[in-house]
Amino acid sequence: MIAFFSRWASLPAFYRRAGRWIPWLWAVAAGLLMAGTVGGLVLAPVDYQQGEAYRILFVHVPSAWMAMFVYMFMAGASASAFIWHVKLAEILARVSAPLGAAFTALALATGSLWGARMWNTWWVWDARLTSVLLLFFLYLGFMALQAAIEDRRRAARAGAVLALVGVVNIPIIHYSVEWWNTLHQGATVSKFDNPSMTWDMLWPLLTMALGFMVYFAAAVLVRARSEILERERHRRWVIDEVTR
Amino acid sequence: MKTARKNRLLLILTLVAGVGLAALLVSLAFRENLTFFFTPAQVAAGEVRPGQPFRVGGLVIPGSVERQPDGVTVRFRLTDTRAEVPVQYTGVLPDLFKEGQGIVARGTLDGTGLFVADQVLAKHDENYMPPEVADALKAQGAMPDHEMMRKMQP
Amino acid sequence: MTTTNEAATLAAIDLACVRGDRSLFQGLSFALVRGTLLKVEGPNGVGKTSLLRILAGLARPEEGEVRWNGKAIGGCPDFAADRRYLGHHNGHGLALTVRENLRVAAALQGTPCAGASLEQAMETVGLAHAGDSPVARLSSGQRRRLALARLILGAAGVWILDEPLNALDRAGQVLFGGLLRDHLLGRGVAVISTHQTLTLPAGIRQQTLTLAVSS
Amino acid sequence: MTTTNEAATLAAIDLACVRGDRSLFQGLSFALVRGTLLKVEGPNGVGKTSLLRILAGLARPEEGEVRWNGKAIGGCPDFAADRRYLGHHNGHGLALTVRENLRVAAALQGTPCAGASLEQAMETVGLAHAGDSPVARLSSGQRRRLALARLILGAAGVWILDEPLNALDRAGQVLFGGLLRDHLLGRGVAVISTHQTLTLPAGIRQQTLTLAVSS
Amino acid sequence: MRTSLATAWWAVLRRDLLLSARRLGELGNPVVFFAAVVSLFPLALGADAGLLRSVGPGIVWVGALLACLLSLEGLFRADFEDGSLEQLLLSPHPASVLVSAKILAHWLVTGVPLLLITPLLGVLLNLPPLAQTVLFGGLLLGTPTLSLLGSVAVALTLGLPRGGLLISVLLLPLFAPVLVFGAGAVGSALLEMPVLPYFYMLGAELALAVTLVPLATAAALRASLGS
Amino acid sequence: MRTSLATAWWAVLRRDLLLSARRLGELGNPVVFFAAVVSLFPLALGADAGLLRSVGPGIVWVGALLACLLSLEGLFRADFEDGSLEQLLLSPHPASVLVSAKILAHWLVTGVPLLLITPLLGVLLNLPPLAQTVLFGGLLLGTPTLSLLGSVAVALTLGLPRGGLLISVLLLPLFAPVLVFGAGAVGSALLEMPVLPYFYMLGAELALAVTLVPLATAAALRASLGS
Ligand code: HEM
Ligand SMILES: Nc1ncnc2c1ncn2[C@@H]1O[C@H](COP(=O)(O)OP(=O)(O)OP(=O)(O)O)[C@@H](O)[C@H]1O
Ligand SMILES: Nc1ncnc2c1ncn2[C@@H]1O[C@H](COP(=O)(O)OP(=O)(O)OP(=O)(O)O)[C@@H](O)[C@H]1O
Ligand SMILES: [Mg+2]
Ligand SMILES: [Mg+2]
Repeated sequence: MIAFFSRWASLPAFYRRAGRWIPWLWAVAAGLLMAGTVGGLVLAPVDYQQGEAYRILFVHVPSAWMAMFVYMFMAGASASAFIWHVKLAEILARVSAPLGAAFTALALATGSLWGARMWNTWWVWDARLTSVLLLFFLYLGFMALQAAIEDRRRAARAGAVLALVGVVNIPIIHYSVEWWNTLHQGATVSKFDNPSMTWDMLWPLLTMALGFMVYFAAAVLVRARSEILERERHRRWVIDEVTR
Repeated sequence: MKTARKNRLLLILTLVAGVGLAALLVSLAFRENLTFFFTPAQVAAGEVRPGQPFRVGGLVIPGSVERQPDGVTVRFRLTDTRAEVPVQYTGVLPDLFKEGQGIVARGTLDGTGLFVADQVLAKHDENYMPPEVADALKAQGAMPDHEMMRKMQP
Repeated sequence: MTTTNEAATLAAIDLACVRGDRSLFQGLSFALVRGTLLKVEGPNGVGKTSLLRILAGLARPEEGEVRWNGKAIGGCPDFAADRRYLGHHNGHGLALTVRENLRVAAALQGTPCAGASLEQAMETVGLAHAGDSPVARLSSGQRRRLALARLILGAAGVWILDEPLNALDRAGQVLFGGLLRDHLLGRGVAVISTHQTLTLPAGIRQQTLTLAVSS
Repeated sequence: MTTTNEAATLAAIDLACVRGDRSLFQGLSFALVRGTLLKVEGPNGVGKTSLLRILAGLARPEEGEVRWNGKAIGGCPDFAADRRYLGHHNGHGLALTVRENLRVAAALQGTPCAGASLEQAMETVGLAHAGDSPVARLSSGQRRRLALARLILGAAGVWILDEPLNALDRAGQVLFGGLLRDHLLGRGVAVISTHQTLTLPAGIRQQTLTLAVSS
Repeated sequence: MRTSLATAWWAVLRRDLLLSARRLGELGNPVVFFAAVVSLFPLALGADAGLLRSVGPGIVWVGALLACLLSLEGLFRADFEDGSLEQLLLSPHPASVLVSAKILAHWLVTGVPLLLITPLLGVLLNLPPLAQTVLFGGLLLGTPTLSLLGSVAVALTLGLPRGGLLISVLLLPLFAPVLVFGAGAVGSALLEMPVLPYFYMLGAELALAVTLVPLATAAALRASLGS
Repeated sequence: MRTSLATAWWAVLRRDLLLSARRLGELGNPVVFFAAVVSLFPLALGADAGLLRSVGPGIVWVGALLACLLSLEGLFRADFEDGSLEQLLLSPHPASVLVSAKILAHWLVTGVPLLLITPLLGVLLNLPPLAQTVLFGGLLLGTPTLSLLGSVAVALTLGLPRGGLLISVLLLPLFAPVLVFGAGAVGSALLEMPVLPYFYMLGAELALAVTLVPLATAAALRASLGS
């Protein structure tokens, strides 16, 4: 089991395997995103309350989910890098941070755009919105720390500590709408037993979300590959790989 | 070796104690009102004094909306189905503002029990469906409650 | 080779070290039995300091491990209590006096230390008169002597010293030679890097590890 | 004594130094003519570093003055251009590369420096391969070598060096001996404190100043 | 035969307090900075008494937070540079426990003096007695949390050039909740509304920080020194 | 034959800019800190839009001032610790001129980025266009003064443990006039009153600082290193 894992996580093997997967992932992501866009913008009916404006949901909700998911992914990778010294995990944590920050920025931007129409304000300091802003700052802090530390191993360990300390924020983001009386609405889709959304709207949303996820996977692999090349640039196998 | 094991046990105990205490305190905090948010019932029960800024949330009672002669001031009443609060607001209302809509208003009570708002935000419910479905559900009386209403019920 | 490790106090097994993008050494192994001095030699920048920090447990090797009495040193408090490390920095609080620094060092090292043994150590390194001076007022050589005093507080089995002779005057170098001899005769082991000559009496077991620049 | 000062490149006149509440030395005078090495010796804490900082113009003596070609050194830019000082710290920007550091040093010292002479200096101290490494990645000995390179950028008349051999390996010590010999043969003067032995060819004028602990 | 962990803990605490005492002049610094920041705002905002009263508690809290932030820089730096920190990590005792002694010392030397002058500032800002008590109580619960969280950030950025600013960037999201609940409590008190829930939240943060932070800080220190 | 002063000045400027460029990630720090301080206040003050608008310019100025203050710490510290500063003072060129290159580099690296994001914050705070221009102009004149004054304080406190706080204590009174006129100008613009007199004062301060500060800083550095 451990032997299998360490073989899987060996950088040269991972580099080659990822190289084979990436084109497929891009294709799947493009397909899903396209289907989701058509489904959301054209096929889905208007909403009884919000009219057409609700369609921003098809971007907002997936990016908000990804903002949280990527953080959990990063923290998980950090933890395994910290405990088992898996180099691949260090690399994955490092390269996923900017993607997470981008998703968070997208969620913030689409959210406040939507809020300007629906709530009559761009921004309120309610618990959901504030905690997402803090998540954004956490990403920025992680990235600043990575940029400031030259030694990669030290950067990885330091980043792991920071990422794990920040994990407390994630449940707060998720449950804030229940714990406090926020302006932000409560769960619609994530009440999995009984989503309060008609299927015509739900399927494009889920397709988009899946598309975002596959996009993330592809982007992480691309970035991880170049990070691996840079880290191992003096290793024999990299030189072979590049000159081949 | 023995000290190592003892240390680990101590560590785990401290962790459990710390996290447990934190959870306890948080749950105590949630029993009380942290966000200056009051329901019309609480306002009616006199939980806020005139002059204290706070937020009140509820549904706009159908038929209660009246424009004042100056053209920019509106008055309406908010309810959580148990009590009502009269609200006055001067300014631009949100697009979604209509009778039966959930809103959150911020402001203060004047001496007569009128809530003078300086901000009115719309708070729609978490249901997404086409208008036809909504009409059908309403006709059957099966429309899910507005989430704010559900949360406000004791 | 692995069969002898059990008997050794300190053993390095297949250590590899990478700094930045250079690999400094690989597959480095040795085993030291009680009473042995290991001199680490090699030109500037070859990796002596890096090796010593790994042996002390301050840095992690890229590969391989360090064993003490057969156990890996990572997270082993008994090893920590038995090891003294002296690096490029002396590790004194500058605003604290010589005596205060020694007292803290004793508590941290885990050596129960009566006042008398502190005074004894200060005496030995020639700082008896300076017990109440803040370290900030000492010269570089005097600070190094204070670091030596910490070394001899409470008996430790393993000394790991990075250029201990730096800044010491002639008398100080002789003094250090004496301390090292006593340590080794008392069946301790020591790993020392230095560019100066260490003169020790005959009969003491010495090994030399010469690091060479890897291509 | 004062009559010879005019001919001397570097002269100390009646220097006194007090640190904290201790007087380290008083009435210290000497005069160095071109081509002379002054070795400053004495036990740890006697005041060697303090003296060298005074000679370099970094600290002010309690009494007396330092003269260069007959002029007091205070605020004299010609002396500043003719003097090199190497203290306990090397004075490199850690995030800059070896080459960048040398270039800045040349500009600051006032030595017009073509690229060729920089490369030449790096070559001499054995850092030619490391020209583009940030100093943060060098070992302690390599950093000391870079400091030596600064010394030989552009000819200077006066070298003031505090324990220059610290951290240098054997080859580095030999290298330094050669540089010093060239400097002295080129009619420079040098004031050096060190606890190690400096071996120089015969025929070079050497003086030794042994500081002793004052009561 | 080894000395107990308690002895080592005390030795570290005593050492850090001694070091601060040796620089008695600096003990005053956080306090002076705090007072100065609080009095900068009237300068920047002009002298509108009503405005000042309503922003007063917020300013006091931001001032305390910044004073703490600035003083944090020194928490491990000197020890890092002179090699003392290396020796601390080499000790056979668990680093997290020893580190907690250093953090406690930091709080005693910076947090407590802030607490002591808060009543004075409260009077200057014209806060009613109840609000003053609440301000004090909030700071009492909040400043240790600031010292604790701060220590993680400082440990992470040890030895990096311009670590100072990086610390701030890392800390602002961590400090924000303390600020929200601390300033919220005073605001609530000014309106004569309940303050207990805020204190519960501050207490919860403190409890979490006390148990988790020393571990994180020790890990961060190891990472910073290991390279 | 000696190199000219101009060569040495350029070399110092280039060196400091290079050092900052090597840590590109850190270039953003003052900006992030600035933005974060500005957004801390809404947290502390609660969400009252009217209140925020009226304290906005003051907060921006205090934020800029604090960002500058924090970044100052690094101005000479690394150079002091690695001995580079010793070498600078040993140069045959006048130290005050060389020091001015270092201060200019500091402003280019911290002051200018602050200026660049100010328009964004102005929009967030809902300032009218005129007030935004005034805010920008004020910071353009004020931030170099902050860097200059800061350098004196940093030079004086060099090598003192916990210098960071001491710097703040020394600087807050020096910075106060800049703050008063800078924030005053925006306040005046908000009320559509003349702002020119404020700019004259800011300009006067800058002129004074540019001529006197390098001399004072060089003297302070000599004093700090001489002991
Ligand atoms: C800047 C403003 C906003 C931010 C930062 C924000 C943030 C978030 C986040 C983090 C989530 C994921 C929650 C979770 O899964 O636990 C989310 C979900 C959601 N948001 Fe927003 N949001 C904003 C504005 C809005 C607005 C204005 C609307 C609609 C009027 C909206 C509608 C939704 C919906 C429908 C969901 C999905 C709920 C679910 O089923 O989980 N958001 N938002
Ligand atoms: N900052 C200081 N404040 C007060 N006294 C000091 C200070 N620095 C050094 N001293 C005193 O000055 C004396 C001489 O110090 P100096 O560094 O000049 O000695 P040194 O001869 O260079 O010694 P070493 O061989 O150890 O380098 C010391 O004994 C010390 O007591
Ligand atoms: N922080 C660092 N980052 C990257 N590489 C480094 C770092 N520190 C040292 N190195 C590299 O590691 C090599 C070995 O350094 P180390 O300090 O172990 O050498 P050393 O044998 O102790 O040399 P010296 O005799 O000069 O003290 C150096 O050549 C240097 O290139
Ligand atoms: Mg070394
Ligand atoms: Mg000396």
